Amino acid sequence: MKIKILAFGIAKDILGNRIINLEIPAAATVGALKEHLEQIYPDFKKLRSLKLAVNQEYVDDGLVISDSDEIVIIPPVSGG
Amino acid sequence: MKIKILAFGIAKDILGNRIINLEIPAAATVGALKEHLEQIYPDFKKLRSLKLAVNQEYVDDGLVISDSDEIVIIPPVSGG
Amino acid sequence: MTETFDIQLRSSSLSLTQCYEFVSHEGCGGIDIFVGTVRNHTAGKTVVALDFEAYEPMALAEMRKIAVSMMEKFQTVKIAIHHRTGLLKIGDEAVIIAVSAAHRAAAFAACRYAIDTLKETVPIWKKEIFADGEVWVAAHP
Amino acid sequence: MTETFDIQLRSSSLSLTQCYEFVSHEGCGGIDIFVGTVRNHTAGKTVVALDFEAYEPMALAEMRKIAVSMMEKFQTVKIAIHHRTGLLKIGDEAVIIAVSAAHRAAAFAACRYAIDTLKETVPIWKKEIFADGEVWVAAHP
Repeated sequence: MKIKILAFGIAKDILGNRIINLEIPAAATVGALKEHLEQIYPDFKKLRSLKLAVNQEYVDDGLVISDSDEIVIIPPVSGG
Repeated sequence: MKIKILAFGIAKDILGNRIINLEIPAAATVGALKEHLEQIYPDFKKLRSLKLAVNQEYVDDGLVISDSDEIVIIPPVSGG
Repeated sequence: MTETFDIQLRSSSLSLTQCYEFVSHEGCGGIDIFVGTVRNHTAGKTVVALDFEAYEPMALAEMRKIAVSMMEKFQTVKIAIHHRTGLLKIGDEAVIIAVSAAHRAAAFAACRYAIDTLKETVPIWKKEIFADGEVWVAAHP
Repeated sequence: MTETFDIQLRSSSLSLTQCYEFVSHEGCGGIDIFVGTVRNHTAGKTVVALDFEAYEPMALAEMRKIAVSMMEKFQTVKIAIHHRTGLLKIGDEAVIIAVSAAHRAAAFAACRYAIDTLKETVPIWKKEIFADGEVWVAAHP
């Protein structure tokens, strides 16, 4: 299935774009998507942490992604 | 010797005056003065604490008072 | 009913007075306010400016979660959390957290909890801009 | 040389902005501010007003001692301690303590230390005025 991923902070620099479109297997999990991203963009492996937010919530790696989800790459936050 | 004592907060209410003049023995200590004050004004014994400041410093009961000292009764403080 | 929280993410200057007035309350005896400002140096290097980027809807949601936890964990009365986005210069306020409570221990504990948690969970990213380059703060180990 | 402390005892309204601006500094990343306000109740009774009396020279000296200890115990940059005297109404600020530091932990710890110590050592007395009488706070066990 086709998904759209939004990126902020250093993740946007690594992707070279605010938004990318990706083709992933149906019923892919968050964990699988993270591994996939790390394979295409090895710079993600150098980060202190890498999280995905789905529909504006932090989620576990086991969550199954659906194509209507709002998926956002969350590199280490540094607000405040 | 003659000393002058300044009082604040509830100590002023107990003395009925901001300033009192007192005759005490020469070389009297702070501790002796406190006992003397508690005898003349028993309401001091009801307070949570009773301190004297001499020349704008908290002092030990053993300090010997001289007649040029600035002596102030410090009932329990409650600033802030 | 008056609101208990005032959560804001904005690109305009933050206002200490606005946060203070929001949390000030006749029933409260203690207010603690934390202000995070832009420092002119980091690890010995001179910072020229900071750029804050936020994933806005989630950042607001996470800030609201912090306020809810503060109410649950501590006996707070009112809470303001304002975070700025965009380009900030040295001395600008990046975040203001104000908390009122009947007693000061709760105000201090809740405020400290809020800034510590915000720095861990709220999706906001800070880029430090130096004379000779820029870096996303805390991105790498 | 710019001053490190701003210690004030005054009968006019306190100013949060004035305290904040004094401690704000390009080298600091965290500012903690405590504001003690007049509460409208105490132990279930309605407070009408508060009257603060100070032994002024010693109160200023003790406030200065607190600022010196804050500098010694914590890595603080600038400190403002303003305490009001005279008759205050509900919601008025009785004390403002503002502390800046390079890091937030020091700012929080120093500010908490300052208000805790002030309440123990500074010769200032607070009289609570109720509709039906008045009482010197904390005078009796």
